[in-house]
Amino acid sequence: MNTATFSLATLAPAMPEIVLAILVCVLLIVDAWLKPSERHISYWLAIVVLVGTAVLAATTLGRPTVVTFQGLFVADLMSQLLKVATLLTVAATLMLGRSYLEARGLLSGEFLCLAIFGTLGMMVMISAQHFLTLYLGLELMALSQYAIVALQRDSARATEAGMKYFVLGALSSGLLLYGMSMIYGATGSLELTRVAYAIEHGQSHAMLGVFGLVFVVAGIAFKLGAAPFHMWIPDVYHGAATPATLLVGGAPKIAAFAFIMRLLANGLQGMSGDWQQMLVVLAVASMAVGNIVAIAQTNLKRMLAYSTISHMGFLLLGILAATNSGYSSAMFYMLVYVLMTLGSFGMILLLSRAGFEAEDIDDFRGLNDKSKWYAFVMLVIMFSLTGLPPTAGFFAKLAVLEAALEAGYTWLVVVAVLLSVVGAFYYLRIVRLMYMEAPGGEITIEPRAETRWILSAIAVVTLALGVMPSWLMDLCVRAITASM
Amino acid sequence: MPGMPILSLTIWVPIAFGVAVLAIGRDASPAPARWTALAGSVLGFLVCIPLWTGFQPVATMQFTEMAPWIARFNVNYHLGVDGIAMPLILLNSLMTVLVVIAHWEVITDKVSQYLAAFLIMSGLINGVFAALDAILFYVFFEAMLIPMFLIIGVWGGPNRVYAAVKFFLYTLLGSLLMLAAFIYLYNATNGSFEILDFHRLQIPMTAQVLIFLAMFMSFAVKVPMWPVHTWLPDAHVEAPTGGSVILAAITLKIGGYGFLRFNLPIAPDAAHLLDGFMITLSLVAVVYIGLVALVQADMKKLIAYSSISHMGFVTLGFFIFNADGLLGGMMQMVSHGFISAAMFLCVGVLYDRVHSRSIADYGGVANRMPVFAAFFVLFAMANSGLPGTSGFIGEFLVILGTLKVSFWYAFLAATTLIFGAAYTLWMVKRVIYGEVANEQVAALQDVDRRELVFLVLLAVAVMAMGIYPKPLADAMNPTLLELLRHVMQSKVAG
Amino acid sequence: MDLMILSCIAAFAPLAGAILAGFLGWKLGRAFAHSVTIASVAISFVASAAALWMVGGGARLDAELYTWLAGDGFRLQVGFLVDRLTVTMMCVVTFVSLMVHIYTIGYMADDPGYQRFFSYISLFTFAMMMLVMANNFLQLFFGWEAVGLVSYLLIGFWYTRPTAIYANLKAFLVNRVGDFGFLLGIGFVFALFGTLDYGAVFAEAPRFAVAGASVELIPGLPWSLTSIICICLFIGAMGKSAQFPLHVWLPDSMEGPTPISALIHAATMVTAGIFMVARMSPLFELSPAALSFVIVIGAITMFFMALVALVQYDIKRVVAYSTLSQLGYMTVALGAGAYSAGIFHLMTHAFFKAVLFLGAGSVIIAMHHEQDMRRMGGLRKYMPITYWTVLIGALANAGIPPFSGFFSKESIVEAALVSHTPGHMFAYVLAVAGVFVSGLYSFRLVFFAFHGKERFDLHDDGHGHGGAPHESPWVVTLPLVLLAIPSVFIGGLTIAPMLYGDWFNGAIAKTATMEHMAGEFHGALGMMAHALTTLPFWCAVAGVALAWFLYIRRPDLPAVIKARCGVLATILERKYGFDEFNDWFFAGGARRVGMGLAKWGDRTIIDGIMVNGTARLIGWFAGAARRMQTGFIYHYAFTMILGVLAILTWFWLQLARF
Amino acid sequence: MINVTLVLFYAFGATLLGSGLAVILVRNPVHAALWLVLAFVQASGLWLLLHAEFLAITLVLVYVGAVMVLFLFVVMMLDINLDKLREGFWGNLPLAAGVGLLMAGEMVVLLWRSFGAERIATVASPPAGYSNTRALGQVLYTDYVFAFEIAAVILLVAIVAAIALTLRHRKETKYQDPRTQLAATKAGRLKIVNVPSEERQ
Amino acid sequence: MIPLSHFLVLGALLFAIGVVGIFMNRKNLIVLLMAIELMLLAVNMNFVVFAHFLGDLSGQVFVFFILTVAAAESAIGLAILVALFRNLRSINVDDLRSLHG
Repeated sequence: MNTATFSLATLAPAMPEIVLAILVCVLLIVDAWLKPSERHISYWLAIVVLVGTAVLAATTLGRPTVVTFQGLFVADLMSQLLKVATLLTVAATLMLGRSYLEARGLLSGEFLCLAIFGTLGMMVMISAQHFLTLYLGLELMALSQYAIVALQRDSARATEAGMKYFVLGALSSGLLLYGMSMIYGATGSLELTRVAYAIEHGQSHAMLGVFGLVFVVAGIAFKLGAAPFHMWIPDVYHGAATPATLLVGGAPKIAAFAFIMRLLANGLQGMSGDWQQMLVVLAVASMAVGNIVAIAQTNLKRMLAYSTISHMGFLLLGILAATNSGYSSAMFYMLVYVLMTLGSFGMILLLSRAGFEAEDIDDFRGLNDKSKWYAFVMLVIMFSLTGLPPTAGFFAKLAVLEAALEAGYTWLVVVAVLLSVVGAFYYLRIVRLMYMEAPGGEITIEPRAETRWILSAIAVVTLALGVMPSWLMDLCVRAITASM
Repeated sequence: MPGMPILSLTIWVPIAFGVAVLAIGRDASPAPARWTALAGSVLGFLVCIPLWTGFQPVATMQFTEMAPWIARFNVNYHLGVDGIAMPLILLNSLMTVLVVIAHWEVITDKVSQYLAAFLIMSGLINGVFAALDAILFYVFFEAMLIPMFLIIGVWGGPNRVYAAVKFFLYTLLGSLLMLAAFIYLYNATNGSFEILDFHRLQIPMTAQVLIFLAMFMSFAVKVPMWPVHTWLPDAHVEAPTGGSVILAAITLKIGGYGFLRFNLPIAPDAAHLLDGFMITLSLVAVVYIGLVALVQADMKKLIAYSSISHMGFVTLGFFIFNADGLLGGMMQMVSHGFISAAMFLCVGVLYDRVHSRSIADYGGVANRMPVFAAFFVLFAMANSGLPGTSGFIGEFLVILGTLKVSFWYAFLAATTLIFGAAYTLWMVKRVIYGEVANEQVAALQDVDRRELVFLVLLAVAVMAMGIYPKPLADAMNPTLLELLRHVMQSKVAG
Repeated sequence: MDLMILSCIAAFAPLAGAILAGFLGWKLGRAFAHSVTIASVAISFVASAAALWMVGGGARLDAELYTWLAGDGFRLQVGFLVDRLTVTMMCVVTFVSLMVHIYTIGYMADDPGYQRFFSYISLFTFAMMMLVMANNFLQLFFGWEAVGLVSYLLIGFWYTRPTAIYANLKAFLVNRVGDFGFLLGIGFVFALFGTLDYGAVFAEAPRFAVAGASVELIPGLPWSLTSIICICLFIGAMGKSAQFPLHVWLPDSMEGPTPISALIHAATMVTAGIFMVARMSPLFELSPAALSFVIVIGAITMFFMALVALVQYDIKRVVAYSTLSQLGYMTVALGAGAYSAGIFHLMTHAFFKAVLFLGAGSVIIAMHHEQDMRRMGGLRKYMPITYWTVLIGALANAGIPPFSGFFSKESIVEAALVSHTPGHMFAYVLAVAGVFVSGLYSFRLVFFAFHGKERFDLHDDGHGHGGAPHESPWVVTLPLVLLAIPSVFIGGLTIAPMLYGDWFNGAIAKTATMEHMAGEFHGALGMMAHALTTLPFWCAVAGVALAWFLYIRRPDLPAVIKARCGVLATILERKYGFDEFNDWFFAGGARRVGMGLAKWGDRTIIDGIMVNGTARLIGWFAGAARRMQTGFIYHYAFTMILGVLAILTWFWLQLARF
Repeated sequence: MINVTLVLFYAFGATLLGSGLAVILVRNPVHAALWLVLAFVQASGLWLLLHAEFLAITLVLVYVGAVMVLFLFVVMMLDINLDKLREGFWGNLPLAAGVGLLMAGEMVVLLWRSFGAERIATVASPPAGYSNTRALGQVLYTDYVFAFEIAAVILLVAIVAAIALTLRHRKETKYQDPRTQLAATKAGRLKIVNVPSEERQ
Repeated sequence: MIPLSHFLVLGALLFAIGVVGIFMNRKNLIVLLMAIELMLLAVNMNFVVFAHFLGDLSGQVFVFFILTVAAAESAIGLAILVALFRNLRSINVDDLRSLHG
């Protein structure tokens, strides 16, 4: 191992990360020289950085799987795809949140840099093939997010949310690391392919492995927000400034999915019999808690937080099938879910303005009378979250349910179905308020054009995916096949 | 018109027009939206006509179209109709025209959205009937919920939100379980969502029963069967007239259609095993609901309950497993489409004038609206199953078929002769007959030309079908007999 | 002309008339309405007469018009069976209908719904023709229900009257109860024979009866299927022909205009049940049980309804109860196996009861729509034509020779005696008693209304209708006279061919009863002579005499008798309490049960507990679970740790087993 | 046979657990931090037994030297009402002890059954001349260079975040902006007011 | 030599003490963080032990990075704590419940 040599070729697969890391440093420096009134330059620069990296990452699409950095880093179709999605999601998040941030004086260079640092962490996770890179990516992402949430430091709510996020996040890191240490002991390696090899060839210590698995799954479940490791989600989603919420609740889910894939599917596939049992519990608990508690919410961000929990339960249905079909379904589910999240929080951002958060469900009352198009956008998003055709959400649900049933979890599918009916209730409430109630007079739509364009695009894409889901599904299948 | 994708046209023409209506709709001047919608609905009906004229009276699927859709799950855009689906598509397209006519002066709020919802829903419903791929079916089936939800909830009465949500959740619960069954079948067929492949599949008994029950949940809610019927009265009462018409005339039929397309052929053994259960529920619908209808004080609620009772005949007919029952059930579906639409439109005519659906607010309407009264009595008689109207055929055939199975089933079913007449005519008595009850009734104007159009159309349909139902039956019979033959063969593997 | 074409003309001409009068009448006026309908019914009558002539000459038609519906191995069609039974009915129906049409011109002269009325009665004629001409059960049922519909419309013709719209609803519903049985009967026929054609069914029936096809309605209790079919069908007849206990609608139906009381509720529609049973005689003959049921029901109706007629004061109600009683006679005839006697009485009754009703209507016009006989009296001198025709009707009704009613009724009494149907003696006794009562109430009416003191108020009633009563216009009296003529003669003239000849050969089953009676029949004159020695005749005479004594000689006595027999009188005045019982038990009961189901079943159990209860339960869970999200970090951390611990324990328990 | 390392292990281990318990049980957070320092030191001693010299040193340097000082700094900076924080402290014991014992019990049983007493002989002492630090250094900058760079970014994030979260421009600070000072002109500072003279009474 | 299991048990106990610490110190955020530090210490212990017994350096490398990250984590965590304290004038967990439900 002492013979490691570097050439551009070994670095090339990590080019998006490298470029992003360099550019964010540039941004950090440039921002220091800008006057507060010139903050929009940092903003546009950040967007350019993100989109540019996304384009760069997109050019790598379809390249064969490469492992580099002595097994720390893997670039396969899945990572390429997820990176593009992550970068674009973060870019969209920033664009959706611009007006909100400006109105509250939060659009600072630090905010943008931390967002991009977090993105870098996600990308590291996505490409990780080693416990170490998984952990470092996770922490890079998490630390940036703790800071982002608390960055609205004059707000008691935001700092409280940041504190809770931090403490629980640290705890979950501890759990995860404890689990990793056990698996390391059981298999003798931290490199995922070798872990997998050890498990498959009976060279691992099974009991210790399972022992570690419990903790690892707990750590993953925390990042994903699956019950009973979900408790931070409502408070953080609620307390953080809406764009920060979106930074926490959007792209990181993609990374968390990649994390699960790398760890459970790539590394611990041989122990799937064990982690399936755990994921079943997590999935049922998440769907139940998320869907049921969401009903009692009056704050839209909080409600969406619980909705997230329930969706993570659904996502786990795909994963716990432990088949390629299940993984690809879960991947599709995750991408669609992130799109929906962007849309739903984007709608809150669209309606918010200085001094008005638009985060109460009641704030959407009578939206159809004010703006037919945005009411329709929200309708599409809500029905997609419900899982109703012809929206993308339906095919996402179909895919994971199919995977779970194929794996023999019929009862689980029935439970999922029943709970999603419960879930439909609160999504419907939004639609109901928008269309069936008289407006409360609070609604105005002021934000910038980019917010509106992105929201419209999300609705259109959601519908388009509802009619033509095939291309994305096939892409997910190919990505999973390539990565396994 | 060989080579034309007729079924696709029946689906997409209304939807395209619906989107166009949304695009050109302005709240201030609804006229362009209205005329576009009318054009769309009429065109939508016209493109259906080849289905009737070109229909071959054989059991196979016709006008089929096939294109790959989602390769990942082997889902295809596969359309086709047989004798069961074809009449329902025609019925639906016709009803859409009526609904558009009926809305004209009545709906003034968010007109373009209202019309678009109906047009889009019309296309989706045609899709439901034409889909030969389970997922395609499901997509149409569920997508339809959205416009219906909005129609009830936005343009409905005071308690509309409760009704809309109840309608939505009830239906969703049922349909999601059906989706689970589809997925199971997909796995069992080794990766096919083709409904016709499902039909051919050998399934063990336990699985059949579970599949049956899952699909039952979906379609029983749609039909609706007792005891999952309570959404219907609420939804009807609160829906605007057009919504009630489509709800009663078309969407309920989707439940019956589903039983024929899915439950019976896919799980015939389970159907036989559970036929007592199904028949019992159907008979409860006939008797229990008949009695409940009797005491309703709200006209729409009364008709809604009457719909449940009549749909009880449909399910009864389907689950006695003979040709008379099947044909009777289908006839009842088509006929109920006309009659319930007519009844709801009649109530709508009154509601538009008096703004009350309460029977107590009327009395002696015949004094002021003789033409209307004539139509109302005609439709009421059809509703009580008078021979010579379409309402008779289904009930008659189902009772004939049921008697072949059991006297007591038939006995209970035939009580509809009494209950049906009792609740319908008692309403007629209290609304149409008597002295002019109050000033609002005294101020009533008889039907205008627009209203006359749809009343006459429906009256002609009701009478024509009642007097000469043979062509319709001939179109359905081959399919139904083939279905019956299929259902009579056990599919329990081994 | 072809019999088929004639049949079509006879059947569809009234329909055309009805449609023209109904759709164009409001535009083209009254004269148009009545002329077009009268013309159409007249055409129908002429066609029927021509058909009578042709069928009399041996022709017979059993042909399909079109296939209504075809299914798996069966075809349901619309077609005509024109044989001698049919053609007799056609003539009676169209003739009475024609008379009523003409009469209506006078009776409804100042009614705003004039055109509508003509449209309805023409439509009725069409429906009745479809009923009698049917060659299959389906069409029979169509006609059956269609006449019910028109009856409904006509009883409720004056739809602003609460009593009228109550009566029409009641009539329809009670009829539906009968139809309920009827439809089941048809269903059984279809289930057993696989066809609804008369010809095929009658041909097959004996085979099944011999084979002893049976069905266990109650497990372990096999019933002959033929009996079940016949009883079910007869339940239909009970509804339509107002047999006990489904008779309750007929008296109330008098709320309709008098012409339709005559046409529908006396002469034609109510006899449809009788006709139907006669038509089904090949089936009924196979089931003694069903016949026994028929005869008992008929006997009860016959006697007990006649008793009620004794205490009625409404002139139309007296006639209505009389009609019930006479229908009972016909039913008894059917039950006794004397189908042709039943049809024979049907025919004579059609004429004399039409006379009575139309006469009553004439009186009612004269009394300015006063129907209470206590306010009449002495009308004889004001309206002689009416008086004489009513008198003829009453004599016929009472069964006094040589009026037509005598022949038919006497035959029925005789048939009840000689029949072998179980229960025939019960029927016989009641029939003889019924003859007495018939005489009594018929002449009670005559004496009450036309004789005695003038109890009416001659003063102006404030509506410009004042003055003494006077004879009705010719359009009213002409039909009376034209109907009175057959009331006198038709019985004597046709008894020989209809009852004992071969007129109904092939249409009605030959039965032992009829053959027995034929052996004792020696012509109409002989029958009259023989009657002088029989009990029924003297009963009738006694009835008339008692009426004379009570209402002319000692008009004070009825009140005394009534006071003496308080309970009995009350029972009769309350019509045995059927109306109250039905209102309370069936109508009220259904409403109570419906209300209970709506309230407890739908709203409380299904909606309240199952639907909203589930929603509330979930809501409660949501609230409870929401409270678990306390906001305290340590609780969140606990949850996480406990989650880990739980999974760990779960696996630990599994691993510990290694 | 009692060997030295085992004795040392028990000594370090016992102290470690004891100081760990003290961390969570003592009343004053400052004391807790100090106990934590002790725990770290014990751990570093244990690591030395395991031939992880570099990490043992790092633990003391980084953790004790930096992290714990930071903790102390924060504890002292924030004026914390200790009594309130201790309310109901011992009431938590039953649950805490229950969960702790259950978890520890399960883990110990599992680990004990997994490893018992084997796995001793397999480990050879490092060869002479082996330097743990050198070995680590070699892989850190070659095999783990990617991770190393990421760790660097993490530290950068920590810097940025800590500054962004805590640095405040207080209104009351006497901060001079040279740019505005230099840009000062007479016109901006000096205003000549013509005061009209009052007439003497 | 010391058996592997001894070290692992020690780590497990240390981890459990961390857990108990979280349960005991409900209200004091700082001690809560210290308890988590104890858990991390247990983790590090495990890694070092395994690295030693496996004769594999990567475990030690992992510990190196954990230490680095933990330092950064503490910095950020305490920064948030300071920001929070400025808003609430308290680090009592009981005062941290504007977000709940």
